[in-house]
Amino acid sequence: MDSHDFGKAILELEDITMQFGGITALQGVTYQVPPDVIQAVIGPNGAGKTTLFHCISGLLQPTSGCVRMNGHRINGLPPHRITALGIARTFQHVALFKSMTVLENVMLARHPRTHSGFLATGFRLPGMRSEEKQIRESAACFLDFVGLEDDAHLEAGTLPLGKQKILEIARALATEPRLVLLDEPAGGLNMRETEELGELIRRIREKGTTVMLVEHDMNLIMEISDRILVLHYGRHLATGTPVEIKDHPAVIEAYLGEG
Amino acid sequence: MLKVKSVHTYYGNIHALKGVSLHVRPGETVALIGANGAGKSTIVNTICGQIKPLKGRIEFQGQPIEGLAPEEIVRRGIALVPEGRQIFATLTVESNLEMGGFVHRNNHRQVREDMTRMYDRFPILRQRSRQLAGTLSGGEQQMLAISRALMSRPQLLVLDEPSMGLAPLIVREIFSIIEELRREGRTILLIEQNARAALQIADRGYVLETGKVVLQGEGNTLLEHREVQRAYLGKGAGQIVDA
Amino acid sequence: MTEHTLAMDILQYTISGLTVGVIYAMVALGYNIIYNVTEIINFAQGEFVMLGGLFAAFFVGTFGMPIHFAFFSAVFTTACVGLIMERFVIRRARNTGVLSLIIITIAISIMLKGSAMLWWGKDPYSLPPFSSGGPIMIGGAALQPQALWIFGVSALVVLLLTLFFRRSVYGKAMLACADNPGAARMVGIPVRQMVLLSFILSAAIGAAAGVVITPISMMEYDRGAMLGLKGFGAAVLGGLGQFFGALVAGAILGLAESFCAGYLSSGYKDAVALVLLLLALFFKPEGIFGSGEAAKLKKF
Amino acid sequence: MPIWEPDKECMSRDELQQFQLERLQATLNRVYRNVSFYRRRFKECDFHPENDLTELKDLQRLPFTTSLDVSDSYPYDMFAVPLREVVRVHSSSGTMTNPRVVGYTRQDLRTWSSLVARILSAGGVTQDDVIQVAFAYGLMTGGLGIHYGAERIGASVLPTSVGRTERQVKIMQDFRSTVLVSTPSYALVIADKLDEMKVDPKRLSLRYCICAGEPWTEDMRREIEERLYVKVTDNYGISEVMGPGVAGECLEQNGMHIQEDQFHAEIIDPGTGRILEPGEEGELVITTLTKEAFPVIRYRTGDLCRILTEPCPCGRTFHRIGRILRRCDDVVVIKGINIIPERIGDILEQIKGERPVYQLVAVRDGHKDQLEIRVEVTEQFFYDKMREQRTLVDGMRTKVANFIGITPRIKLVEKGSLVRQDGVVRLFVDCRNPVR
Amino acid sequence: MNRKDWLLFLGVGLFIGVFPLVVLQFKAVSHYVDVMIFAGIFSLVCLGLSMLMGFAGQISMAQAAFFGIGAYASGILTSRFGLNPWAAMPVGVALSASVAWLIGIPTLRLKGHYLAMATLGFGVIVHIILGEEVEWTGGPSGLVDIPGLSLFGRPVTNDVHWYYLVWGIVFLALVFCLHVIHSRVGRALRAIHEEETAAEAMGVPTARFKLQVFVLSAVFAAVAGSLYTHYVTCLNPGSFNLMWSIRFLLMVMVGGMRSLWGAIMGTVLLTFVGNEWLQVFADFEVLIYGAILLVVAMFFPGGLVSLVPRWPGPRKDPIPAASDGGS
Repeated sequence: MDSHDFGKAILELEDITMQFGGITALQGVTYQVPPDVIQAVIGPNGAGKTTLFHCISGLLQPTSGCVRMNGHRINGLPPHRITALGIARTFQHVALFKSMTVLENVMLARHPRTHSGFLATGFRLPGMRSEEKQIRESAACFLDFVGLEDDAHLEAGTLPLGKQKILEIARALATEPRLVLLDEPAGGLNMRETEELGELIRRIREKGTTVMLVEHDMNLIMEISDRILVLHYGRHLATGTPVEIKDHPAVIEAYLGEG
Repeated sequence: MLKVKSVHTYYGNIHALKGVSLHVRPGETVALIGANGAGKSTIVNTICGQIKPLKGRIEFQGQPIEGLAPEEIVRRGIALVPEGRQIFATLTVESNLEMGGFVHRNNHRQVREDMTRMYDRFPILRQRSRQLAGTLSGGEQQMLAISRALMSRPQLLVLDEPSMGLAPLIVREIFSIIEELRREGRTILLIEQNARAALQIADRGYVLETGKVVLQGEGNTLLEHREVQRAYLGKGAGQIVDA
Repeated sequence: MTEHTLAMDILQYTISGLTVGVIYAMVALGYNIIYNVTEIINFAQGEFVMLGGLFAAFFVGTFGMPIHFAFFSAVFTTACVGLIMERFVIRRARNTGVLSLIIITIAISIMLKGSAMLWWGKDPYSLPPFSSGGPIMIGGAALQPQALWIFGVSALVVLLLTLFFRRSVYGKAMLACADNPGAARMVGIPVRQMVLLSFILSAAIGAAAGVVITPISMMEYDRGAMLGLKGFGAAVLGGLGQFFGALVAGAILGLAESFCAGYLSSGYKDAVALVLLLLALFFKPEGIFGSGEAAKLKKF
Repeated sequence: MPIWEPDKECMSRDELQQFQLERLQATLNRVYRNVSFYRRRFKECDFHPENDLTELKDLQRLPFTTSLDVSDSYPYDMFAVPLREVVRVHSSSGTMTNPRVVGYTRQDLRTWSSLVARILSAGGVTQDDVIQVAFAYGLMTGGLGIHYGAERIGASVLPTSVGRTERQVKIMQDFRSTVLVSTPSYALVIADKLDEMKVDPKRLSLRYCICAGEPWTEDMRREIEERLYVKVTDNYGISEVMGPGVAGECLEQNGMHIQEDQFHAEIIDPGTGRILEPGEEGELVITTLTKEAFPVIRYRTGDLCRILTEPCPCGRTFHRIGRILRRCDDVVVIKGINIIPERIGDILEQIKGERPVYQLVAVRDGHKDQLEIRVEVTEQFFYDKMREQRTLVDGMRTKVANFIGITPRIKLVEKGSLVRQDGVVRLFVDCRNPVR
Repeated sequence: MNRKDWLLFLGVGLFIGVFPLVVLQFKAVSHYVDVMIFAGIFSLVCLGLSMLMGFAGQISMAQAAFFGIGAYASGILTSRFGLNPWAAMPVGVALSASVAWLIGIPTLRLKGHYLAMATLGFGVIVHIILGEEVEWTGGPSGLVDIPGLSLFGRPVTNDVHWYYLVWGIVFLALVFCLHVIHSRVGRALRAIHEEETAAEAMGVPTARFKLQVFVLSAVFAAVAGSLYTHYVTCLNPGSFNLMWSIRFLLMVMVGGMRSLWGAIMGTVLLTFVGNEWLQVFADFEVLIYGAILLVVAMFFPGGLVSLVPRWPGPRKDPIPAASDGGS
C-alpha cells in the first residue's frame, strides 16, 4: 500500500467497516486511489465491492470509517451532494430513466452543474433559457463522446443492453465528475461491446477523470486497469498492477478456493 | 436423471445462458463451477423453474420440466439449497424443517421421522430447534438449508453456492457434509465458486464461462486444468498460442 | 366532580376504549395477514368489517336467522368476497406496481361501499346483542354484555390465528411465504394459494369484527373507510405483520380515542387515532413492536 | 470379456447423445475461442457455437477439416492450448506435405490410454496377459498409444516394435506372449516366419491378435486366425483424431465400436459431402469431443466405411463401423504409411529435371505389402549401359525411400506400356487383394 | 413547450374559447358553462396532482384537504374579516403551502402504501377539523355569506365571465407546468419517479424536489379552492372529504397520469360525468366511480391519452451540433 502518497490521492478510504445486522460486508478497508488512473476493484461474490461503491457514493453510510475526497470527508453527505462534489457512478443493474429519451437522461445529469428551480423554469426567466440551451448542448457533447449521438431521441428503455450501459456512463460523465465509479459496466455485454467499453474507459481516463470500476470480466480488467484492489470477505486482500495480481497466490487462492 | 439440453435463458435483455447442456446421472455428484456472472445461478434458477428458458429442454427422469412452476418441480423431486441459504429467518428451526417437508404434509409420520433424522445428522439443529432460524450462525443456517431441502426427500439435491459468505473453516465443514451426502449415494448438483473444494468431491464437473460450458469432465481431472484458472482469472492465466 | 366519579369515568373510558380498540386490532390483523403474505396493504380491509356487520343484519333481519348462525353466515359470505377480490382482481394486477395496487384496492373499497349503499341504503342497521341482559356494573362503570362478546370473539380469533400460524402446516406455510416467497416456492409451497387464503382469512376476520360490534355501535355502508384507517393505524403502530403488536396498538388507539372523546372533544376522537397513525408513520414506521432491522428491508 | 468402462461403453443411446451434445458444446466453445483457424472457419459460415449449437445435428452446418488444413497449420497452429500444457507431440507418418503434428495434454493422454484399454479389453486383453506390441514406436502414434493402454489395463507389455521378425518370434516363444498387436500383414509375416522356423503356433501362448493400421480383408483375418490359432480383432485409429483407440472390434468380430463418448462420427459422400444414412458406404468424418490439445472438428479421415447401428450382442451400445474398405482420396496407405502419388512425381522430377510418366502399384508380396514404382523410359531415361541404369534406379529408390520412409521397388517399363485411362496414366493401382 | 404542445394549446384554447358561445345557443345545454367552470377549477387541482403523481410519482390522497384549506381560508377571511377576495386568496395559498411544507417533510420520506395512507390520514384529519371547528368554519352546516369575486372594481356575476376567468387561470397554470416539465426541474421530477436512487446519484436533491412539487400541488389546489369559494359563495365540509380526493385521483388517472393535457381532459370528462350524466344514477355514482377507477388502473394505466394514437413522428428536440470534448 502506498500510504506515502497521502496528499495526492483523489479518494481515501480509511478503515471502512460496513455491517448489515450481523453480517459484516466490509471490514476495515483502507485504501487510496491516486488521480488519473483506472482503478479496478475485484473479488469473488459477496466480497463487498458494490457495498464499497455504495459507501463512496453515499447510498450507504459506513458503520465506521471515513471516506475522503481530495482530503475532505464526504461520508455522511447525501448522495446528491457527493455527486456535486465530483463523484459519479453507474449501477450494477442498469438504472436508467427508461421512459425518458437518451438525450434527456444525459441532460438530467447536468443537474448538479445547473441551477434553475421551479419558478425560474415555470416562468421562463431569462437565465433559464440560456441554461437550458447549454444543458442540451453539453449533453449532446457527452453523447457524442460515448458515441450515442444517433440514438439521442430514442427512449432509453428501448436501447439494447450494451447501449444502455454506455448511456449510464455518459450520464455519469455528464455530472462532470473527477472520479467516476463504474459498477460492472461489462456485465451482460458481448465480446465486441466489451472491447468498445474498454476503449471508452481509457478515453475517460485520458480526459483526466479517474475511473474506479468493479468488474468480473477479468480480460477487461487485466487489459485496462492500472491498479487493482482485491477484496475478499470484505477485507482488503491484495493490491497491485494486473501482472502482480494475476500471479498473486492469495488472489488465485481466493478465486479458486481453499486447497 | 437430469438432462439440460442447449438451454438459452435471458435475464431481461441479458443473454445469460448461451446454449448450456449438462446432465446428472443417478448417484452422481456433479459440480458446476465458474466465476461470478458466468451463469451458474441462472442455470439453477432455470432448472428449478424460477426462470423459463427461451430455448432448449430440461428433462428430469425422462419428463420435460421446463416451464413448470417451482413448487411442481419440488414435487417431482428436485430440491434446492438456494444461494445465500434463504432460510425462513422468522420461523423456528423446527418450522423451517417442517416447511421443507411441505410436499409430504399429509404424511405426518414421515415428516416427523425425517425431522428426527435431520436432528440426528445435525445435532446442533436439535439444540436450536425452538430458536428462530435467523438467529443461527452462517454455518448452522447452511446446515438448516440443506436439511430443509432433504426434508422433501428429493431425488436430486441442488446446492447453489453453499460456501458463499462463510468463513473457510465453516466452508470445510459444509463440504464434508456434502461429501457425506455423496457417500450416501445421493444425486447432487453442486454449484460453486470455490472450484477446488467442489471438484475434489465431485464425480464430474462443468466449467462455465460467460454463459457457456467451456470444459467438462471428471472432477479430479478438471481440478488440475489450467483452463479452470483461466475461467476465473481471465485470459492472462493461460495465454493461448494463437491468441 | 369528586375523586370517585373521576375514577369511575376513567374506568368507563377504559372499558369502552378497549372495546373499540379490540375491533381496531382485528382490522389490523386483517391487514397483517395480507401484508405478511403479499406485502400489499389492502385499502378495502375496512369494508370487510362493514360487510360483515351488514350481512349479519341482513341475515337476521330478512331471513330471521338466529344471531349465532347469522354470524357464521356473514363471515362466510364476506370471506367469499375476499376470495373473489383476490382471484379476479388482485391476482391479475400483482405485477402492475405499487401505485396501481393502491389505486386498485381503493377502487375495490369504494365499489364495495357503493354496492353496500345500493343494497342496504344509507340507514344504519343494528343487530340484537348476542346475549340478553342489561349492562354489568363494575365499580360504577357500565359494561355491555356485548363487549364481553367482542372480547371473547377477538380473543378467540387471536387464539385461533395463533394456533393456525404456530401449529398448522398451512399457517406456517403462510408465514414462510411472508418471510421469503422465493424460498417458499422452492420448498414446494404454492404461494398463490397462500395469497388467496390470506385474503379469505382477512376478510373473514374483518367480517367477524363487523358482526360483533354491530349490536353496540350499529353499522352503515360508509363506516368501512374510517375503521380501515384506524385499523391500519393499529397495524402500523404495532409493527406491520406483528399480531401481538396489533392487539396492543389497537388497545392504545381505542383508549386514546375514548379518553379524547371523554375529556377533550368527541368530535375529534376520530382525529386522535389518525394523528397517532401519522406520528407512527413519521417517526417509527416500523412500529412499536416491529424490529427496525426487519423494517429496513421491507418496501414502504 | 469384461468391458473396461461399462458406464460409458454401455450407456443408453439417449444418454449418449446428451453426453455428446455437452462435450461438443464445450469443445466448440473452446476451439472458437482458442484456435484461430476454427474461429475463422466458423465465422465464415456464421456459426456461433453459443447460439447455433442446440442439437448434435447442428454440427452439420460446420465445414470439414481436411488433412491439408492440418498440414497447413504446421506445426502448432491448430493447438487449442498453450504449448506448455502439451506433454506429448506425435506427428503423422511421412507424406509429401508438411507432417501433421498433433499434441496431447496430460488429460488427453489419460483419455487416450483408457480408450486403448477399452479396445484392448474388447479384443480380449486382461491384466493377466503378456502383450507384444509389434507396432512402430516413435513419432507415429501406434506403438506408444497401444503401450500406454496396455499398461493401463495392467497387462505386461513387450515393446518389441516392428521388424526383426525372427527375434519377434523368439520373444513370443520365450516370453510366452499371449497377445500380438500388429498390422494384419505383419501378423502374416510372423506366421510365415513361424513356418520358416518350424515353430508350432499351437505351442505358443498366443491367444489374441489385435490388428490395425491398414485396410485388410476377412480372408486375411481367417488366415491369421487359422495360422496363429488366435482370435483376431480389427481396430481403427488415426493420429489426427487420437491414434489407436478411436474404434475397436469386440470379440463378436462384427465391426469396430466407435468410442462415441469421445468421438462423434459421420459418414459422408466423399464427392458431395452429403451425410449418408447408416449402412451406406462413405467417408468417415470424426469430431473429437474431449480432446484438449488438438481437437478436430469434422475431420475427413479419407477412410471409406459404413456405420452399423444394429445393437451388438457384446452389450456395448456404441455404434460400429464396418471394415475400412479403402482410402477415398489420392492418399495411398501402404505399410501403414500415407503416400500421395502426386508427390512421388515431384521427387522423380527432381532427379532428372523432367516429370516422367509413372505409376505406383501396391502389391502384396507374400504377406508383405510392397510399393512398386513403374516409370516409363523415355529418351532421357534410356541408357544403354546397364550400370548407369542401375545407378538411376538406385538413385530413385533412395530418394523416394528417404522421403516416404519405405523403400519402393523401381521398375522401368517401356514407353506407352502403362495402362492409360482416357489418355491419362492412373497414378496408383492397388494390386493387393482387392476387397469385396 | 414543444410543437405538439403549441398545437394542442391552440386547439384546446380555441375549443375552450368558443365553447360558451356555442353552448349558449342551445337552451337545453346552456348550463354546461356552469359545469365547465367547475371543470376548470378542478383542473387546477388536477394539474397540481398530475405534477405530483404523474411526473414525480408521489401519490397523494390529500388534495381535497389542500383544496379545502384554500377554500376555507378564503371563505373565512372574506366573510368574517371582510378581506378582499383577491387579498384572501394569497393568504389561503400561503397557508396551504405552509401546511403542505410542514406535513410534506415527514410524509414524503414515505413511499408507496405508507405515503398513500399518510396523505389519506392527513386528508381525513383536515376534513374532521373543518367539520369540528364550528366557530371558524361553521361546522357541518357550513359557511355562507361569502362574497363573490370582483374584477377591476366590478363584481363578476356573469357565468361567462367566470368561465373565462377560471379558464384563463387554468391556462396560465398549464403554461407554467408545461414549462416546468420541459426543463431541468421537470426532468428531475420524472427521474425521481422512475429511479429515485439513480436520480439522487445524478445529483438531484430528491427530497427537496419532492417537497417542492408537493407544495406546488397544494398551491394549485388552494388557488382552486379560493376560486371555488367565491364562485359558489358557500362552503361545507362535504366538498373536501376523502371521496373528493379519490375523485381528483380518478380525474388524473382517467385522463392519463403522465400528461398535463390528460389531467385536464380527464377532469372535464369526469366533471361532466359526475355533475351531469351521473345525476340520473344518483345512487350508483360511488359504485360507478369505483368501477371506472378499477378498470382504468387495471387495463388503461396510461389513461385516455394513451389511447390517442401517438403524435405523428417522434418528438424532435433540436439537437445542437456537438463540438469536441466534454463541455
